Amino acid sequence: MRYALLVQGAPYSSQASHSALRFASALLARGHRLECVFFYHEGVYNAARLAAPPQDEPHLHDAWCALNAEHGTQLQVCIAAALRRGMLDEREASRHGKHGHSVEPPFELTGLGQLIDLGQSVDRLVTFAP
Amino acid sequence: MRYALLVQGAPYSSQASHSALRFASALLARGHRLECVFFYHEGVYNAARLAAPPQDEPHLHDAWCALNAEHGTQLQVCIAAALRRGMLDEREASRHGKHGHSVEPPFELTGLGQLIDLGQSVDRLVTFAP
Amino acid sequence: MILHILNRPPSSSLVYREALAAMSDTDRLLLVEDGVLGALTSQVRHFQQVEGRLFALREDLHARGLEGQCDASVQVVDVDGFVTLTEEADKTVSWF
Amino acid sequence: MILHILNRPPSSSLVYREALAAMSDTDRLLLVEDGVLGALTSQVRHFQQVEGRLFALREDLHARGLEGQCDASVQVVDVDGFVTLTEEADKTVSWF
Amino acid sequence: MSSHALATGDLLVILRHAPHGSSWLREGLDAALVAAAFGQSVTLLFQSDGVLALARGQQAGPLGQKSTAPTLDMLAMYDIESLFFVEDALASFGLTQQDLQLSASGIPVTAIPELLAGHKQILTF
Amino acid sequence: MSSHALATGDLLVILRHAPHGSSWLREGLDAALVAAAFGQSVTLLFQSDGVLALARGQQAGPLGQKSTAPTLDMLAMYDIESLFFVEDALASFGLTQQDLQLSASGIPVTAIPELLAGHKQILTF
Repeated sequence: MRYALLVQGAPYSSQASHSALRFASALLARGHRLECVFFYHEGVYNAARLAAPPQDEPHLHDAWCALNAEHGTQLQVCIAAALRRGMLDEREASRHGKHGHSVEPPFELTGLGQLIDLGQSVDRLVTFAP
Repeated sequence: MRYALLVQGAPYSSQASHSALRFASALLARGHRLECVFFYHEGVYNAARLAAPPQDEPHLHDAWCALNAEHGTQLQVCIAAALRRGMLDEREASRHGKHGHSVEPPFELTGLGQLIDLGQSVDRLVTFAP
Repeated sequence: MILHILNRPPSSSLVYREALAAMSDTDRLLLVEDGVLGALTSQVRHFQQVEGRLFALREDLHARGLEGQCDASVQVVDVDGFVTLTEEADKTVSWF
Repeated sequence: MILHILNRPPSSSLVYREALAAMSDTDRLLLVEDGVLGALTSQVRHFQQVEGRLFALREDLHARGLEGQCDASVQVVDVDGFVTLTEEADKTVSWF
Repeated sequence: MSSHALATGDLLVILRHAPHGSSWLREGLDAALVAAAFGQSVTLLFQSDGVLALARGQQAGPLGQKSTAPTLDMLAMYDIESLFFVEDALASFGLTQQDLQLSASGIPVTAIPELLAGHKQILTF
Repeated sequence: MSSHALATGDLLVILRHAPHGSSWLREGLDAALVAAAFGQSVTLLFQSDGVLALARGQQAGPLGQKSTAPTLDMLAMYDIESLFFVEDALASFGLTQQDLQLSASGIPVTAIPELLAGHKQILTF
């Protein structure tokens, strides 16, 4: 089956990201396809490229990137939720006249419409919230 | 009296930051002094320098900076809570071999000991949580 | 005397019970943010044991369009009154 | 059939009531994260109406040291079983 | 459950959170508006504290934090006209239909499962 | 309230959240350890879901998310020996003192206000 996940919890603050990544591994191991993870609400903080967790804790940002690299899962971040929270890629940073950026590929800032599209195009959409 | 605030909520996700800023204005208007706002847990996201909220919404990051500029209130961010969440100043970014930074003055990354110190040195410590 | 500050409503969160359990006979309770839902006449029964020591923040009632529904037993204070409550208390404890 | 997923325990949050209210006679409920506290024998009464359709995630019970306290009426599944539950359901709804 | 459906559609958005205290309500409404703009048929269910989103007389919050009330007025423009609230939830706050800023249909708790069954996708906020 | 204090000190840290589901417990324990390292006398109160922090047999979470159980073992090294839990809360999960990983004192709900009164500063997590 084709799956997508909606992640609404910030990394480390709640278990949402850990749970979503665990579920992602399990569904892939069962032969399903994970098309996309969409980050909304506080979930957009998962895209923070500077995350530097202690070495004995899971590196959630890198785990998302590995999911993309190994399985082609898209990592889409709601742009409206991201901008107000300071999660800007290079294009948005320059559009807002800011120096530097906090989000980079494979995370992509996209509109909320992508979430709606996903809801129609995949077989299962599962939400992980704080 | 001398006050300090402990902010534990992320901006925009919960009302915590709005409430804390409103309370800060009120206590200053009553002639009290606001020594410091300490950001812990998800509150560390208030320091995100790239925040770009819509123009018709309060700019919380800038409101904190104004508090510092006008009243000398220190803006201290728990470094351990900040690093795992990708909130790094220039020094921490270079220490972790990362390019760019997400936190800048007047926000300062400091140890949790500062919160404990504050609890002893101010007359009132009020917590705003999500 | 301790000022307890509660920002969750009894309609969806049980943290109000923990706040009440922690209160002495002279402590005060201030309802703020979504916590002001507990000040409505239809909800205030949850706070019976602190009648006379129960406060709610006017600005948060007002923003939610609920100022008219606030029970008469609740003392409504504005944010200036919130500061006064913290002045009068020895310390504050937040419940969330 | 809908799979409902609940991550808050009835000991501190009332969202379980909303989840239960939304369930049809054939829907299933999976307790995950802190939600697994509701699967303990001492707490499972809150979920009486969905007996036989109540699941709890083994890994989350295990991490909390609570696998031994889980009630016999609850069907314990691992994360692989979680995926199976989503396969078998037409759609999922998360309550938090 | 009755034999004719209460409401059916592509997306049911369940709003469980009160205005102002968190961004759940705003972000849930945004999702509903975008779905409608994409041509989906959208139903809203106001449940639990979420019914307060419908209360008349809401204002901006601290520091001018935007109210969600004006967003509700935009729903009709996006053809979102299927609005339900749980009767018990509204009553638990001492409010009646007259206290609402716009027209929505009260349903008993027992009708909720039917709403969920009638929609292809469900998002909770 | 009894005439002699249950416990007094500089800081009371109230832990209300269960392990793993959120970082509240971990961040609350960190605050307690730092305060103790700064020479303050620290008391911990495990209330509501927070009593589960004391349960024996906790493990790492998904992806190796660290357990807070080892941190509890460090409390004694920091001279944090004043540990209380609410008896009713522990009982509500069907647990008894024998199920705890370390020694803590059960108190009735009615004793909580005295604990708060006896400390200069209180932090809730």
